[in-house]
Amino acid sequence: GTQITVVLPNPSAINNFPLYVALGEKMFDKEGLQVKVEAVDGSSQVLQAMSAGQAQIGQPGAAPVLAARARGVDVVFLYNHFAKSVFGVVVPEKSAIKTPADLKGAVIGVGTADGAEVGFTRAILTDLKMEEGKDYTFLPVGDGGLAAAAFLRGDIKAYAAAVSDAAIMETRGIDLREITPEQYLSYFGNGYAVMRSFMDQNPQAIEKFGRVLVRATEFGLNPANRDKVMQHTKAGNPQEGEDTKLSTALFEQVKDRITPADTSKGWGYQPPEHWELWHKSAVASGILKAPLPDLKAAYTNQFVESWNKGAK
Amino acid sequence: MHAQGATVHGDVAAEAVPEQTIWAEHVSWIDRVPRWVSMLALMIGFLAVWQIIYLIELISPIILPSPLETIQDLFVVGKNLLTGDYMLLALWITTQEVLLGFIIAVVLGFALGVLVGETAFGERAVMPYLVAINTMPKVAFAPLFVSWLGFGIGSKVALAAFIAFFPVIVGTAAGLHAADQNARMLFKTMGASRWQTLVQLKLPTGMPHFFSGLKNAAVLVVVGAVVGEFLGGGKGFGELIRVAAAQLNTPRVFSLIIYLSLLGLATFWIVAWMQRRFVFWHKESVAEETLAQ
Amino acid sequence: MHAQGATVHGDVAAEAVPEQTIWAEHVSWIDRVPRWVSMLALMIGFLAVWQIIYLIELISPIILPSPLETIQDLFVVGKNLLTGDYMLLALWITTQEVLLGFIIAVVLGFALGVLVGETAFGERAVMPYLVAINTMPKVAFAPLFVSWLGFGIGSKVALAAFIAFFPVIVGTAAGLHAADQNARMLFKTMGASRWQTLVQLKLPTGMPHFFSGLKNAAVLVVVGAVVGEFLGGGKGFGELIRVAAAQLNTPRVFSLIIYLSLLGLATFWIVAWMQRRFVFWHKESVAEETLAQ
Amino acid sequence: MAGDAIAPVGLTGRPVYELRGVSKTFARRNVHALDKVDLVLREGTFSAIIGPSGCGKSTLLKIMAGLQPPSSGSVVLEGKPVMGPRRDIGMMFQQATLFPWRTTLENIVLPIEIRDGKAAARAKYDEARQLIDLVGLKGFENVYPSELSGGMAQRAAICRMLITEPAVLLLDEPFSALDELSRDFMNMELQRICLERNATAFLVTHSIPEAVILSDVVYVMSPRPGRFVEAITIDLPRPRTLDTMADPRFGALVHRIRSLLDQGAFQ
Amino acid sequence: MAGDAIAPVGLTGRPVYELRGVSKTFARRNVHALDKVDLVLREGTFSAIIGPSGCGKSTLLKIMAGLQPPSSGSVVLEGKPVMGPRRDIGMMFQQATLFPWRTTLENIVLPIEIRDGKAAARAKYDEARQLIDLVGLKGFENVYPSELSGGMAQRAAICRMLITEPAVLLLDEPFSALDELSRDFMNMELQRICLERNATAFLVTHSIPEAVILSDVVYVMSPRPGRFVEAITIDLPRPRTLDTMADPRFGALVHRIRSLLDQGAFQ
Ligand SMILES: Nc1ncnc2c1ncn2[C@@H]1O[C@H](COP(=O)(O)OP(=O)(O)OP(=O)(O)O)[C@@H](O)[C@H]1O
Ligand SMILES: Nc1ncnc2c1ncn2[C@@H]1O[C@H](COP(=O)(O)OP(=O)(O)OP(=O)(O)O)[C@@H](O)[C@H]1O
Ligand SMILES: [Mg+2]
Ligand SMILES: [Mg+2]
Repeated sequence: GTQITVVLPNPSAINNFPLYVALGEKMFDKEGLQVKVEAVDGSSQVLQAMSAGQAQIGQPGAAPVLAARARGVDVVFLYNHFAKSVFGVVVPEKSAIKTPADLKGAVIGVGTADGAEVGFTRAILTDLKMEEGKDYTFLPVGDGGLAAAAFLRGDIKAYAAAVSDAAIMETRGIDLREITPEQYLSYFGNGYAVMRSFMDQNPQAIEKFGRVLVRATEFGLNPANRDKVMQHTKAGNPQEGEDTKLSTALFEQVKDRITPADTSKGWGYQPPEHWELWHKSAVASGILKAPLPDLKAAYTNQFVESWNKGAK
Repeated sequence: MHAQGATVHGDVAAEAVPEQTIWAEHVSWIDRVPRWVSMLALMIGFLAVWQIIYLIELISPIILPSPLETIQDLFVVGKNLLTGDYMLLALWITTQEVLLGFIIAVVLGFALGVLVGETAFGERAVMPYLVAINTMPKVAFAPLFVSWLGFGIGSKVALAAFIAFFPVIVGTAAGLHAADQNARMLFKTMGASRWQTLVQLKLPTGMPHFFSGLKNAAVLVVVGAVVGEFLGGGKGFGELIRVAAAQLNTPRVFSLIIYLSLLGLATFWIVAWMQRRFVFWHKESVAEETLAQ
Repeated sequence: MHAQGATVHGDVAAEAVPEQTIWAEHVSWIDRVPRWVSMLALMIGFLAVWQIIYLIELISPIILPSPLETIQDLFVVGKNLLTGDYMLLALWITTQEVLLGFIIAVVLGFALGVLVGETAFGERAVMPYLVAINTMPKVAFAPLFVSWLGFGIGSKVALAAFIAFFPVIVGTAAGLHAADQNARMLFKTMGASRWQTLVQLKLPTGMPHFFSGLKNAAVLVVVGAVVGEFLGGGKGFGELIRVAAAQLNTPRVFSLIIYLSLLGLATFWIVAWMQRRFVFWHKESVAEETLAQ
Repeated sequence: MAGDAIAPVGLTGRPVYELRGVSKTFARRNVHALDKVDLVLREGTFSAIIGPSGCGKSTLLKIMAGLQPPSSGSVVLEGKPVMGPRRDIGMMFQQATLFPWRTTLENIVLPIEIRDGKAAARAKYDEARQLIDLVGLKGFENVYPSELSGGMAQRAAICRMLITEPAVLLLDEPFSALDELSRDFMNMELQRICLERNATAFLVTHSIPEAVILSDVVYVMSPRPGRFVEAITIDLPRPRTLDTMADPRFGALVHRIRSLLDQGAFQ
Repeated sequence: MAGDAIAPVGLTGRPVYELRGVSKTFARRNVHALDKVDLVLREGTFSAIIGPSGCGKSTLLKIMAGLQPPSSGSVVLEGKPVMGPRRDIGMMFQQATLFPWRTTLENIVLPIEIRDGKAAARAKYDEARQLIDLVGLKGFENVYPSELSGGMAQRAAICRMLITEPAVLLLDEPFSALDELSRDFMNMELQRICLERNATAFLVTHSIPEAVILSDVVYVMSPRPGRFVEAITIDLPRPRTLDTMADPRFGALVHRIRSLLDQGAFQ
């Protein structure tokens, strides 16, 4: 069969449960694919690994894909894994802040100074006519323990975080409330991408891979298979699986975020207007020095139909 | 100075001597405490302070776990390791990375060290660049290694070796300069070739320096392997720490770090043991001995 | 050995002497090349190999930029620094972190070094723990520092000091053992107190060791500050690197790293200069001198 | 040859140092270094002790200087038992051990600085300069030791020993690291200084001619455990010069001590 | 006193070493170390060179050994010009410089190993053992140098020098790091070995008695730039013992050399 290495931006198995379900249920084997999963640190490293040929399929975010294209790397986004934004703006449960409008004058924690969450949050607040530096400021605090420390110290009033981070903090006793308005969920999260050369040479492999993902996603979303999902993800990342309370909470979050607001186009579909959003935000934040001339080349929905059909 | 002098044995003067003139050497009580007692006392004191910090809630438990939790988790991890579960596999992977990284760091560092220590070109032209490279944050090169060597242990081995090779260079080069003028002249009188002088004189003489470079490298290589796993994935101990840290599972993070530091101490001790074995003629200074226990 | 001997000045035997018996010392051509020439040659060779790798597209440009791009970016960054733009601010923040971290590492390392070098308790009970701590991946403690010290430069200073303090301990402790038996005895005969012996004998004698610890620390403290910024945010040079890396702006990453390594070299040189200034009586070995340029 | 018979005759004067039954055993390695040494040094005399390597000479000197306690026996200096380092003792070792971060002058006043502080040390600068003249180091007051030759360094060490005006000088092979020409010269200097200050001196040496040319009494010590085998009174007239070495009486004394030592080696 | 007049009389024999007009200037520091030295060593003789520190004695020896080229002049050994280290030269320095990772035996055969390889060295083990007996180190063949005393180490160094059966021995203050008793003893050993092997030897020393007791000729050297001031033939009968030092002729020779050196110091 075809050998495929998939590279993920983080080691969580629950975040990527369809992949681990597919592995655990031997769905790839049935399609004649031999899939190996690797985890690095962040989207830029995912893209670097792909362009070096170390991995055929990667799971970067939209903004880094645009940055890589601007650097001449012909990478194509194929499959929208986190169809909704993986980011959310969260505040402590007891905080007086109820909506983004209340963030006036607040310090907002972000992972890195110009991560995707920054563009995302800035977009929300710009729409509310707030200006960075005047009405609010960002403080890069990193993730995990560092973000928790920032909350505990009171250095930040809100945190623009990946939802999984928020879920982890909640299980560890920091009660948080999300204040992200629905419409901003269009800043979709990481999804599967390939180099164009691979796509041109191995359309069948991509077809099979996506088909399996769709099948595994539907399998995993079926409440009857919950225990199996937990078992497969635990095999993928035993330490994560050890803490059942945490993994359950995470799973609920992930299920929500991978389900598109509009399911009619099928799994993996990328609405062009969402890409436009990302594109604008990337230019605004300086990730792109200038708009890309061919945004359409950054993604393709050409396989979506056959994936969703084939999976049935 | 007249024709006077000294006498031996009892005479008038001797009678003035008081009976008790013996004084004993004073050994401080703290020096007489056995080593394990003071180490244990220190450990208990440390744990007590830690527990107090925890109890008065100076720091949130998701940042600093309680010592008790940490010790419990030490047992959990220990059990996992002993039953050959996934952590043992992770430890084995990291151990491989450490060993291979160490070997590469030693070979590469030794070769460059000989270049730097033996040739004017190496010393004057190459060394400045090596120093400059050493001041760079080497972690930034992790993606380069991943893209060259993939996700297997290769890329971690490379990063570990890259982080650890510099002390070996310095140790080797310093060792090659350690032979004194007399010994060099002696070899010259014997008509020794440059190669013979290197192999039979400079290298053995430089062994103690070389080994102190190795000891530094032994510690750095563990750090390098773990950082490589932080950044480049893989299935080792560093990855476990990363996952635990992302989950805010701080007791686990602490207990994993403690096991890792045991791995570091183990490599360090192995090198120290090799030194005692192979450089038997060199007595370590007190400070060095302490480092090597 | 009979009543024979030697004669001086011309006699029969002297006639057998060939005219030309002078032999000149051979200096290899490579040793006669001026230093800057060999350094430049090495640099050009290195850049050439790099450019070739780039041209034959061995490595994707989002991993390894071309040397040309990198040099261009060096100018861009340099201009930004010279015009006092945001990069200068970032450099200033990192420089502050480096300096403060260095000072703390020196003070703390010195205090612990004296404890370890002067007391049996320190040497036997404290040192093993310090060694164990040194083998830990210290980056894992970054959240602790942030939760104590916040996101300003405080937490980066702490991490930098934490990463850099160990060589200072080792240098100080080794230095305190450097005074020879004769000098100690001399101080004893003068009735010097322990404090006087420490201050007037052991510390000055140990200065060269202390300074070699400082030189190691000077390099580590830069690495520590940058890693602190990688992990804990802030507005320094490390953050610039992280941002550039996230944007796959590899030429920027490389040029920032090169400027950082200049910062590392600068702190190193400052320490080396201080050593030459204050430990004027100590001549460095050749290897050490090379390190200090 | 040993024991009661070894008191040299004809030496009188106020006793400065009195040792009775001084023995020393190093418990840690179970080395019996000294065995019941009795000794009286009288004011203004120069005594030397000679013996095979490792016989306990340095140990004896350290005990006399209060640097090590004896295992048994008593050491009395100027009527007071020696219980630790004392300022009326001046000591010198094989190595000059000047401190490279101090100038010659600062090195010389170091004992004063240690005992009485910086101000007292500064007050002694004039005296130190006189000593520097005395040993022929004029002009080198403010240079660092790295610029002094071995012999010059030892002269500075002599000044450092003398600056505290000690009642007694204990010298442990003070010049044996110098080459022989410089050494002969330094020995003559030492004699001159001792005569000038009427100092009581006790010298450890390996060199028989050195012991004979300097001393009023030479003690020969047995191999470990060290004890005095014989005390030989040297009645050559003073001041002695290097030419004294050509004196047949000198040769005879050297010969006698050498044969004692050769015997000792096989006892 | 210098120049042509210094040829000692009464010494004949095949010339082994011939130096003509050997000068040496160290360009780097502009030090003129040696000035036109002429010297002939004849087979089976023992010569010593004595002079103030820094006058160029070691430099002369290094030039003779082919370790340094002279700035001008020629050095010929056994009819062939010296253009580099040669196996017919044996050399010894102040430090024994035994290598601590080799046993005594292995240290002794090191020159053979360097020149002819490991097998040749092993073939010489028997010979090395005989040498070890000769210098009285029997029983210490297989110990490491850390267990040898200073004198024992120097004896091993002698063996190492002799193992290649050199035509000539160049000795640069070989025993000056030893204490005087051991040094006297080692000097007598050296005399015995040289007599036994009819070796040609050339000794640098700072000690006048040492030079006199060992040599057939003593060369006195002037301060830098070094040149021979006088050659003094020592006609004391051989074998000489330590008792020879009590001989008035010995005293007279020592005295004469000392006064030459004292003059030299003020020339
Ligand atoms: N601190 C110590 N602990 C154990 N043994 C010691 C100590 N100091 C000296 N010795 C031993 O005591 C013996 C006498 O030593 P000492 O230094 O007094 O000899 P010495 O006569 O001065 O010798 P040398 O002529 O070589 O200087 C030696 O065997 C030595 O090993
Ligand atoms: N490689 C060198 N470069 C420059 N100068 C040198 C070198 N070797 C020796 N000299 C100088 O040459 C002079 C003679 O040195 P040499 O070692 O021959 O003296 P020496 O007579 O052996 O002295 P000593 O009795 O102290 O051993 C000295 O002034 C020394 O500093
Ligand atoms: Mg002694
Ligand atoms: Mg010399």
